[in-house]
Amino acid sequence: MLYYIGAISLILIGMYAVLTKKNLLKIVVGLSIVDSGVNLLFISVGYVKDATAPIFSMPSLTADKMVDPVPQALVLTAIVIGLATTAVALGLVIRLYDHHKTLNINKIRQLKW
Amino acid sequence: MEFSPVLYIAIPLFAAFLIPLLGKVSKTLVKLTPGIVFLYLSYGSILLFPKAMEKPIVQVVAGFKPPFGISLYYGATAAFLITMVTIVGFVIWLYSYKFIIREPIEKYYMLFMMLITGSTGILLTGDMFNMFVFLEITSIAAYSLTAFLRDKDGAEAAFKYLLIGSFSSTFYLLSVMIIYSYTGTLNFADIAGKIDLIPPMAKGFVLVLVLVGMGIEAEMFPLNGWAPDAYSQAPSPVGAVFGGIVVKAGLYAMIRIVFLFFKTPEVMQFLIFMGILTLLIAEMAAMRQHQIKRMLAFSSIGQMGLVIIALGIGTMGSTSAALFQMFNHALIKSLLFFAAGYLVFHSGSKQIEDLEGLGYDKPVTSFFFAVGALAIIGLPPFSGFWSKLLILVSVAKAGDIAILLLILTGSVIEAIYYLRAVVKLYTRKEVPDNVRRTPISGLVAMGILAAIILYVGLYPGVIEKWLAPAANNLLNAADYIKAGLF
Amino acid sequence: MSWLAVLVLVLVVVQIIAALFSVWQKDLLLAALGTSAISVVLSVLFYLLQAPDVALTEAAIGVALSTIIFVIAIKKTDRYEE
Amino acid sequence: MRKAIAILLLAIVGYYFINVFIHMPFGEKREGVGKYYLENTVKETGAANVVTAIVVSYRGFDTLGEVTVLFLAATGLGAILFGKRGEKRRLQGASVIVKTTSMMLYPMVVLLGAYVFVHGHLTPGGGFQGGAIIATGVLLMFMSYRHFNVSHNALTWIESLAGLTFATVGLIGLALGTTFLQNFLPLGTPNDLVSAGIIPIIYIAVGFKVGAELTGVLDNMLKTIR
Repeated sequence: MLYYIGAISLILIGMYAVLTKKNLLKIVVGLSIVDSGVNLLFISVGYVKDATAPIFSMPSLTADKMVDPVPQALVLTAIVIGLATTAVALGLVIRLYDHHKTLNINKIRQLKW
Repeated sequence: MEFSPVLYIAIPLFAAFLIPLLGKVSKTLVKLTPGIVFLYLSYGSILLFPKAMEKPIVQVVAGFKPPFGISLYYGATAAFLITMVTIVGFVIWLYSYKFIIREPIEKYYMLFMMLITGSTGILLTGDMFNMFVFLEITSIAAYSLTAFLRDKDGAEAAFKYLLIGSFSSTFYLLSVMIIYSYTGTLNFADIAGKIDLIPPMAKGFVLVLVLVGMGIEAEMFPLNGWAPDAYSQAPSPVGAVFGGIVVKAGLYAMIRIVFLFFKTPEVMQFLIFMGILTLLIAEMAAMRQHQIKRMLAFSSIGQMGLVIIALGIGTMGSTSAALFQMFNHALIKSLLFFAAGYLVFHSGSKQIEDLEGLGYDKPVTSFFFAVGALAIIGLPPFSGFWSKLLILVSVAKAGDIAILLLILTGSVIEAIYYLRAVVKLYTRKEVPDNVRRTPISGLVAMGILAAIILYVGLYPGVIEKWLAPAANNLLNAADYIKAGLF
Repeated sequence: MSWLAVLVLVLVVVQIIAALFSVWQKDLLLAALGTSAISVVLSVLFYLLQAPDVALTEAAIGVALSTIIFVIAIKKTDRYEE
Repeated sequence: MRKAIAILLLAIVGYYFINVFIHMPFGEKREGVGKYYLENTVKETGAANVVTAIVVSYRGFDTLGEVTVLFLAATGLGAILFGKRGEKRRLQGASVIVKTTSMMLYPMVVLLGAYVFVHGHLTPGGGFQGGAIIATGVLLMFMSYRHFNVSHNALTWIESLAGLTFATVGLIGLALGTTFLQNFLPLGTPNDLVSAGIIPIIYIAVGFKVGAELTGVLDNMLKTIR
């Protein structure tokens, strides 16, 4: 239960940063916090009490005493995708800084937001 | 080797991996590759299309039966839309051939190929998380293409798109998670059978998450803030990519999920309501635009609103009309973007005002623009006429006069601003001699589109006969479940 | 309450504090380090949730790479938020 | 004003979140595909690590997409930052101690990364983690040596060839008359290094590709002139 609360708080804090912050890099930081929160939430959904990791490294491990492997596989993918999005976002931030010499959203707005 | 639906995803991807190596040999090879890819995919469409119309082809990946492995569902609707994507993709490639002259050309085609991979993936996949992956591929390619010109506004539009797009994918991922946690499966058909395991509260939340997540890609009001900037700041062929491919894939994903999991009268009413809002607000906004590409972008949002209304009515007739409209819109909007791209290039300005007199200076390009404008308004003898007529008829049959009037209002506004632009184009005015010519590949691309638009307008039967199976496939959830789980 | 539950509680609280810190910190470099701290805690939490694969990924990608690209981006732009 | 709206919006979202998740069972066993994977992975794929089996085999298509996303990020960054590359780097290299340490650590880090992706089907970790570790090793060299350069040509070749390997392995399955990404190699004994059919091949390709792509991303960002 605690995990859920932690994860949801992370998501909300991240979204707050994205919605209110004026600094481009801060917004990207917010996005990555949201990502972390979603990943944590997903892994906690797959957790099973008193179970082991889903790896048959020893013969004594049995399938009915393992956590759900699917969320782990999905989160693995999601983490990598999050990194890709962050990288592209930062590239765009560098481009924007190059043009405007500032990271402040209010000073950048040429197009209507 | 038989042509299998997975090749729609694998071949463009293969090409994207191959292009950097080809780039070491020659630039011409790089430029030709996407064309070959599209020709091959069209050949595949010719083979598979009739089969899919009779019976959906379900293809497993990695040899595990669904729901354990990922399966691809190539049903009638997907076949219809993928054929559309191949046609539009091919002409966009043809147009880009001479239009994209800025380096890095290789990267442009790589991004383009991966965007095609992502869109066909969204259309084909039968797995909810897999759809997320393809959604991300499509969006990241779209962000990068938006900023391809590397100017101030392009980067800004791309960043804005990225922000909204990240929210979209986060929401979608959350919905996948909630669905998985209750049903224990990710396959669409399997979920649809177990959807009642989800308690009502969570189900409502999932619905909202999906509508918001996919509504952003499908340009539904009020989530379409990214569209006008992205369309107008990206290179013109990319504008056509958005209008013709990305948005259609997003809308298909949203409708597929809603029709499979949440098809209740209230949800359909809500879709109609959102569609009307999208249509009217976008058309009103388009009226006020001074930049031609922004006008086209808002018109595109409006058209999506029209499609959403038709889908929301949810009868057989209205759904097939909506699919027809999607097809027509993809072709016509691409034509308009192509023509507008060169008109902007020739006049050196994005403003509608500055188009004055170009109709005499650049007759062929302007003629194509006019054809597109008349077609999208819905005048005969162009294809847009039939789809709009079908939508109006189906709305009238559903007996909702208010919606009918609202759609007509939207269409009238649309007609006004398109005709205004066309009239501007043909206002006689001395323009300074312009030596720049529209290259032949661009003209051929526009010619192909115009020919298809006219041909379908004269013989709507060629498309119409495929609409019934496609609409049936979209509406009939029970068949989907049966085919998807075999 | 077992010691494990206490540990989880502490980690979650640390994580939330780190998140708040990176959101309100005016020095972007420190904010980036804050996200790195979130990832470290996250990686431990993944381990506690019996997901060693994900923990390893988060450690390699979240802690190291993503922080580094943030730092590079900060170096190429401004360090302080106005 | 903006803050007030944001807080209001988040309060609504948060309310729904909590309402949904308060009823979600935590730590309970669940029926579904997860159970099937746990019971059948070793039999069907020969991999001891179930997560790896899911990532590479059952949901191998996702992984292909994931690799594509990274490739896309590298390509997109290249396109966005094109023309901003320069050779202007830090004026001063790191101290001798740092340099020597990184020189000694570098091969070890790369080896560790290779170990992680070669053993992906047996132990925690795999192509993504291994590739990320290798990229960190390269970063170490970037940081300590002013003139350390990765060959762009080599990166392109590695990226493309690894991607083509993945796609080709998939297409071989199709060509043999089965399905895309179908295993066509013997499964071997679980927990052996050479086991689990095509999983190690794919994960090694992924490892190379991810390593090259992340290095490319770092290189692109580092060499951008301000």
